[in-house]
Amino acid sequence: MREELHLILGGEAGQGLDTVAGLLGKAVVRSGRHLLTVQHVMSRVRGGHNNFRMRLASRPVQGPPDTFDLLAAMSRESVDLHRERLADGAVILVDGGWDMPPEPGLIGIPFAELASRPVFRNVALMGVLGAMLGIGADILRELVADNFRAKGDQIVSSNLDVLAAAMKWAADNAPSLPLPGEGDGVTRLAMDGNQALVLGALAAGVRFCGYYPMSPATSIAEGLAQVAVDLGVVVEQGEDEIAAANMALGASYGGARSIVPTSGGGFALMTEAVSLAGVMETPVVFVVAQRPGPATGLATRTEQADLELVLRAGHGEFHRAILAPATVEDCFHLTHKAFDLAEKFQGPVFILSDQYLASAVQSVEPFDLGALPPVAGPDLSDADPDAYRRYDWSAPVSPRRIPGHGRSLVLADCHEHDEKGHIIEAADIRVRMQDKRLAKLDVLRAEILPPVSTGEDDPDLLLVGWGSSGEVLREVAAVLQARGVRAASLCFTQVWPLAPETFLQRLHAAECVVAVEGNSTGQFARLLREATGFHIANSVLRYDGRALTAGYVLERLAPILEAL
Amino acid sequence: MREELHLILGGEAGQGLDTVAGLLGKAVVRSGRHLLTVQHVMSRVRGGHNNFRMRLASRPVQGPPDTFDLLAAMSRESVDLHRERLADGAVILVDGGWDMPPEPGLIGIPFAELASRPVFRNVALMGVLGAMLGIGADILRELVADNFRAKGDQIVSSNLDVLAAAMKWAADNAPSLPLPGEGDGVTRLAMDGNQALVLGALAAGVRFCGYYPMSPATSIAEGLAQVAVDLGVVVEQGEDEIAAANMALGASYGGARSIVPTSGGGFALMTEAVSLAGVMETPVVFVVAQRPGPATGLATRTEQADLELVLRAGHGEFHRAILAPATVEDCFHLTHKAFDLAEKFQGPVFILSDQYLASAVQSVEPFDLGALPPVAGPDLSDADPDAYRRYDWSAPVSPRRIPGHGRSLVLADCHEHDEKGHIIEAADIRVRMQDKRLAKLDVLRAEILPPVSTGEDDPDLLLVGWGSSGEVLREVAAVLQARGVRAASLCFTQVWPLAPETFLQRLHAAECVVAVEGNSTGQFARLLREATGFHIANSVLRYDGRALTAGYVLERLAPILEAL
Amino acid sequence: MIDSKIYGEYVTAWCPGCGNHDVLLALKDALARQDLEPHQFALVSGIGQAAKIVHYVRGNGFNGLHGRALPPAQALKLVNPELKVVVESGDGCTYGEGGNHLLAAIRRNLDITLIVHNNQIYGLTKGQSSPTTMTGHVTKNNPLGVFDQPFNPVAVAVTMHASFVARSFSGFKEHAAATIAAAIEHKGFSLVDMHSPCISFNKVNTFAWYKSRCKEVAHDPANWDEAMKAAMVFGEEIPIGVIYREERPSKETLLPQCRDGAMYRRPVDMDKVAAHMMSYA
Amino acid sequence: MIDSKIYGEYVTAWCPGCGNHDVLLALKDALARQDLEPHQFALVSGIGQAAKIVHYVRGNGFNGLHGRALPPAQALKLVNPELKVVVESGDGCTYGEGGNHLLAAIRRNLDITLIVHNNQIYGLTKGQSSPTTMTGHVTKNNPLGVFDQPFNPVAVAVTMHASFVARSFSGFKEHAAATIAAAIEHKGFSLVDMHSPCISFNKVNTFAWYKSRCKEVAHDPANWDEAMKAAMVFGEEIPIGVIYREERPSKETLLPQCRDGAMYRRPVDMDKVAAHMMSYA
Ligand SMILES: Cc1ncc(C[n+]2csc(CCOP(=O)(O)OP(=O)(O)O)c2C)c(N)n1
Ligand SMILES: Cc1ncc(C[n+]2csc(CCOP(=O)(O)OP(=O)(O)O)c2C)c(N)n1
Ligand code: SF4
Ligand code: SF4
Ligand SMILES: [Mg+2]
Ligand SMILES: [Mg+2]
Repeated sequence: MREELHLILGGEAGQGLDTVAGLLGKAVVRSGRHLLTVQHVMSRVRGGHNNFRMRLASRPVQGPPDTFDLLAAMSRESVDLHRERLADGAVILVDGGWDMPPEPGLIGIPFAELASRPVFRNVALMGVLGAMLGIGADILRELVADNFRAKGDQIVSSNLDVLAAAMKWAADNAPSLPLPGEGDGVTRLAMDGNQALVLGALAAGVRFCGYYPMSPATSIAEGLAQVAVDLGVVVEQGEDEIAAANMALGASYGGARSIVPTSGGGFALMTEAVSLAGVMETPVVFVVAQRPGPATGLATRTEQADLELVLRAGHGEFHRAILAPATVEDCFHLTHKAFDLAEKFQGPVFILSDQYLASAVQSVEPFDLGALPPVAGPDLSDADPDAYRRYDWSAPVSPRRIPGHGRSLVLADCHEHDEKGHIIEAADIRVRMQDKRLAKLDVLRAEILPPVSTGEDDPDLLLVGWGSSGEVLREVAAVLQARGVRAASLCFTQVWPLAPETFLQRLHAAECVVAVEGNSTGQFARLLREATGFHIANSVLRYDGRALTAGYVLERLAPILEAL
Repeated sequence: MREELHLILGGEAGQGLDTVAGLLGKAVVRSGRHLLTVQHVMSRVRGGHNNFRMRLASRPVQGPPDTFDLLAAMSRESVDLHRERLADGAVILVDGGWDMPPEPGLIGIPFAELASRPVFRNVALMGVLGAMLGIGADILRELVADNFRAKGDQIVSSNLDVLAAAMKWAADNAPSLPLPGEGDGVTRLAMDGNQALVLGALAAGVRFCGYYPMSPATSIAEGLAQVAVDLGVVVEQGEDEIAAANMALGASYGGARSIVPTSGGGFALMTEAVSLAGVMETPVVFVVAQRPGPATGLATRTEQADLELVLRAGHGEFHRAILAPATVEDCFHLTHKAFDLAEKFQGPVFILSDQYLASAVQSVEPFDLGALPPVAGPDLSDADPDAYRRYDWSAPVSPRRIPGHGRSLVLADCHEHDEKGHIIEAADIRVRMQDKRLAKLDVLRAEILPPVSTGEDDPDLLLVGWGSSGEVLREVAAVLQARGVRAASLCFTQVWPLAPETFLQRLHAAECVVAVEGNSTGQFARLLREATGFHIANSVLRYDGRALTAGYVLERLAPILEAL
Repeated sequence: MIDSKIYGEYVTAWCPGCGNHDVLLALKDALARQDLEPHQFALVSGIGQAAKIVHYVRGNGFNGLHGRALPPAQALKLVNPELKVVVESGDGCTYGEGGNHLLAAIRRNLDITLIVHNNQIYGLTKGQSSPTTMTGHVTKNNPLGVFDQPFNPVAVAVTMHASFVARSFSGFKEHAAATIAAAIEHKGFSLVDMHSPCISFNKVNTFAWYKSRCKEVAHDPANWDEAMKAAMVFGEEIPIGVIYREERPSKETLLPQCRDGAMYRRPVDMDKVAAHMMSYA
Repeated sequence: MIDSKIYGEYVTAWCPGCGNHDVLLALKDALARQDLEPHQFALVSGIGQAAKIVHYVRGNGFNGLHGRALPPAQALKLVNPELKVVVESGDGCTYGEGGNHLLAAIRRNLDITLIVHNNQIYGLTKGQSSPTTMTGHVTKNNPLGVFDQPFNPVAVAVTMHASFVARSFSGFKEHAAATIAAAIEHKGFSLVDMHSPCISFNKVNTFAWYKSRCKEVAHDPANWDEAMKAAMVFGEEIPIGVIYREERPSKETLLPQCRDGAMYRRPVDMDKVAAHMMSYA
């Protein structure tokens, strides 16, 4: 029996494919299987061509799939667009009403019959797919009912009727493509990277979110907005990104843990505020969900090309930490950690995600909230308020009190300042204060996440990646190992600061090192060279707006492997 | 006879010391001597303490002076502040009305007598200094008359009277400190870096300046505004820096050579527009006159800490060039070149200056305007307008036509686009267009300015610097050579892209390499390592807001020299 | 009058039924009425559904950043006063991210036209509230409804003595075209606040909602008091038409250096550069 | 009433004679009238001469970026509604670089006070024109005089139904203090456009210039029409006083999550987080 099943659902924006993919994904997870759904959508609301790629498996899944066992095409264009991605013997589901020459595997769904109105088509498709996959009818019914509950009983029952009819039709007319494995009965969540990130922020006690809508970060703010009252978060849409970032600093000054989700173009506008966080020594968590640039680029696609921007944003010199989640789970844990780090060293911490990860739905086990480490907070004492100095330089990190909490007066300043926070111009105070701020690097250094490695210590081929390319690298390394290549992977989920002692030896020990990145110039490889002197001469880069996949990487590795 | 004379004029903001330093500098230059005047001012309009440091010489001068032969103190504070900087036997000019214990070299000027009103004091001081330096009375008279002409004959003649009385007093009562050398009769200009930059822009045919005031860049826009009508330049103050930068891109789209002067904090806000220039392939020249950060930092001081910001500003990936003038002459020539480069490769070119250089007045010979190379311009043909494609990818640089010039239609776009400039989402077009843009690097590579070197090819000590630290390095190397050290210097006036073949060998050939930079983390050394792998282990850094000087560098080199 | 076919026919990425289709038609119609050939004007936009319009009109175009359509448009006009410059973008782009530029553009008063596709929502990003979203409107990002007061661009523009201020509705095709044409014809900064329904994300301010409320104004647009009165009305009734008009010279006619036409044609006067240089001797 | 000495005495970096000294006195006086102890309020500012005021008052302070005083101030109020938040900055900072934030702040209507030291010039950067510089005023950057129309913040704020709008003049010390006190007392967003002469760089709008023009208004500030009329006047006469006032709940009183006081004191409710997490099962 197969261990995996890959589906691709294609069609126009506005046809509700996102709903089908979402509900079906949930159904798969409730059936005890593992899931990864990758979203490929255009920057439009109706029409065009979108697709959702689902990887269903009996064990945890890694990166996005390359070939598919089933294509569900809701638009004719979809058939031609994805034909070349289909595995041998794949099933192609189309609208039975289309005039298409018959071919093996091609099955026409009688939408005209099953769905009396076009809006019912997506539930009909869900019924067909659910039945083919052998998903329990109760699971499907419950999901459909929940989904339409808010629209009233009438709508729920019509949809359930459509679902039932479609399942029945499929049982009689469509081939069975059973879900891999047995279903392990474990409760899992189906969530995308942004949802996990929101959860991590909530678990860390986020209290303020300043944002301005921008794909693919918008769903972070919207996710927080949905629970804002219940969980006590102020989610404020700025008039622009500058407002959003400066608001977050004001909120943080007021003691509220603050987050600022955005994408490259929006983040560009926050550059000055990043510098303000640096000199004010104010904790703040920025999320930069990358998409392809320059400028507006490909608004709904993915890329990993803002590393250098995020690393250098802000005038003048100060420290920062950059975390780059590789998985949906990382999105949760690293966000939680980001708040702790930001407070501990009192400055900006960045989560560098991307459109792929932001919208990739993965099956994850519920997080053990009770086991989370505590998150550092401000100094809520009020001892000797007259002697309080916000920028006390007796240690690199000064106690951060909160205005209005007690009688200590808190002066946060954007100029070079003395310990009290007052403007100064004296050369000696400047140097001492800058040295104090730079010394905070030690706080960050003490907590650096080492890269995650797989494979042997002295491999013939070492694949180096960061952020969302991590899972793909691990998968590629495993595939190559299975082929007998001594391959290994090294994936960074913290890209700044780096701790060379945790990885440099591995780089040197490998016969051949290849950097794999979702950008066109190899930014992380450059950064590694700057930080360590180690020059990674080979690279596999992707910058067409689509996520790295194992197939893509393997194809480009072929010449390198041959030369090994 | 001495080859150099160093003066320091200190006092409060609002006392007119800038006028004295400016006029005196002009007088020195008109007397056929060389000059460097360095400005140290506070961020305030009245009060506080400012000073101007003047280096007068019989041959071209290099960096700022360390010790002084004369202090003219217009406030009491000034005497104490600068006493430690005085050379043996230095003269101290003070107000004769102050109650001060006599000391050798201390001379009280009877301001109460010489200047009937406080406003006349600066002219009185000028008269005293002029007389002591032996500057011709006619030169001084002409300068004073010119300076006050706009205020009417009455004011001119009162000031001339003050001047004459002060000169007479000085001839009788003050020691003589004659200007070094003889005066070579050569006509020279006394201009600061920003003035030279403006001149370079004008010579290149600048037509639009978008700006928002920010020290130390404001005087560029103001300088252009003064000649705007006469020379045909639109100088538009933006409502903010974002407007300024985006305006410049609109103007450039319209065919006007455009410049955007700002400083780090203002530039931070332009980050998104930089990216737009990248994807739109629109020429634009940014001037980033650095000052110490983070955030507001030290608003009127100097630093070289925005290199990495400027290098990485903008989301997504695209190329840029960064020129870093070392001297006032460089400000002229590199600005002229920047316009040519920007047009040739169609993208953003940066001039990375700083407060020191922006306001340092130097004596320079008039530029040979006739000998300037031509500046590239847009494609002013209109051949086959229907076939015109703004982003024709048959070559990395596409012909850039101008809207309204002929019938060719010009579509400039911020998304990923096709050759016509229309939005696309197709992976293959994206890749091809990104490759086209990246290929423009060759255009930049063909014109890289190699670093300027002094000294032997295999020195014991190689000092590496960039931008305004260049002159200081050359001076330090010369001093060390005179002391018998095999010292050399390597100064980069273009910091991106780099051509390692023009300098890497020199780095390897040196016994000991020391990076000298005006920042706290050694940004350029880091960049060199990224680009070449070469690690400069030693550095002399300055980040107290003051310009590097030979004395500062020599002092910090001492332990390194001992270890040589 | 030119045949508006000259401006091309493009496949758009807009939803069928979106008001933007009507604005596009109205724009082409207005350009044709003004006898503007494609090379004689430039369309400048930001980012949003509305802003895509630049890609659907044959002509010169500059599709810039979200919120930043006005700055490049103004500079373009300054360096080439001969070009007609029309700016078009959404309410979020113009009144949200770009609010500061609108204020400055009104004050500058260059001879350019700004058409705002005001659907009272962020369309392209799928339904967040914009500055013109009405109080109480429940959106994805405002589950309790919007608390902030809506921005009234027409009233602010009239207050600031913008030189031409109009409101229109895309559903009234002739009104929309005529209003845009009048704005383009007007010498000075002209604002057309063009209500154009987003059928996908704004279920409050629909086609029918606007249709039943929009009524042509009757006052003399030169009368500021009357204009202000009409400008402040927005709700159960929505006055449309030219709300305010004031004739005064536009900035590019006042700047001496802009009087010689397009700047890019101007050679460098090296003698003057030399004279300037020698002033430092 | 508290003794205003509690707010300290600092050496300022302002020019002797600058209007800012008077605004500082008025502010301290107003804070004292409101019985606000230093730890009970936070002063928030941007960058400019005016903005330095944060360094001259004993109290909590946040001295942020040029143009960006309002965003942090509003967020601070949202996360701690118990704190009095007073924003203070210059005309360039607030109406120039920060123009967009002003529009949004008026629409948000949080209970904060904004005092703009309006000297109609960029003081700290030595004399460039600001949005309120009058047409024709010759400045270093406008050798032919300013062409753009000046921004009238009071009129725009009234148009937008800002909840409290006042104009004052630093030279009238009692007026200035009383106006600031009234603004702080008002529940909702309050704007005080405080004319405060720059003696070094604005030789047009001098102390005497304002003094001879500023006249207390007589209308009922609840009357929008009257308010608008007074707001539009600026020139030979300058109406000062509370121009407009409208009572309505401020945003932080409307948001349910802001009703439990300062957010930093709120512990994480892990059960609710867990419940949210399990909604993805
Ligand atoms: C700097 C920046 N911030 C945010 C975005 C994301 N974004 C694109 S369009 C848009 C809103 C569009 O709303 P509107 O201007 O009203 O246009 P509409 O789509 O409604 O026509 C936003 C927020 C962006 N592209 N750039
Ligand atoms: C982003 C940014 N742009 C520009 C500046 C430079 N700058 C400092 S203060 C100022 C103008 C101040 O004018 P205003 O706000 O009216 O204050 P005033 O000094 O007149 O009180 C400017 C442009 C800056 N600090 N930051
Ligand atoms: S989402 Fe709204 S604004 Fe965008 S195209 Fe569709 S209907 Fe028009
Ligand atoms: S320059 Fe003007 S605003 Fe600044 S302190 Fe002096 S008088 Fe006041
Ligand atoms: Mg909109
Ligand atoms: Mg001002």
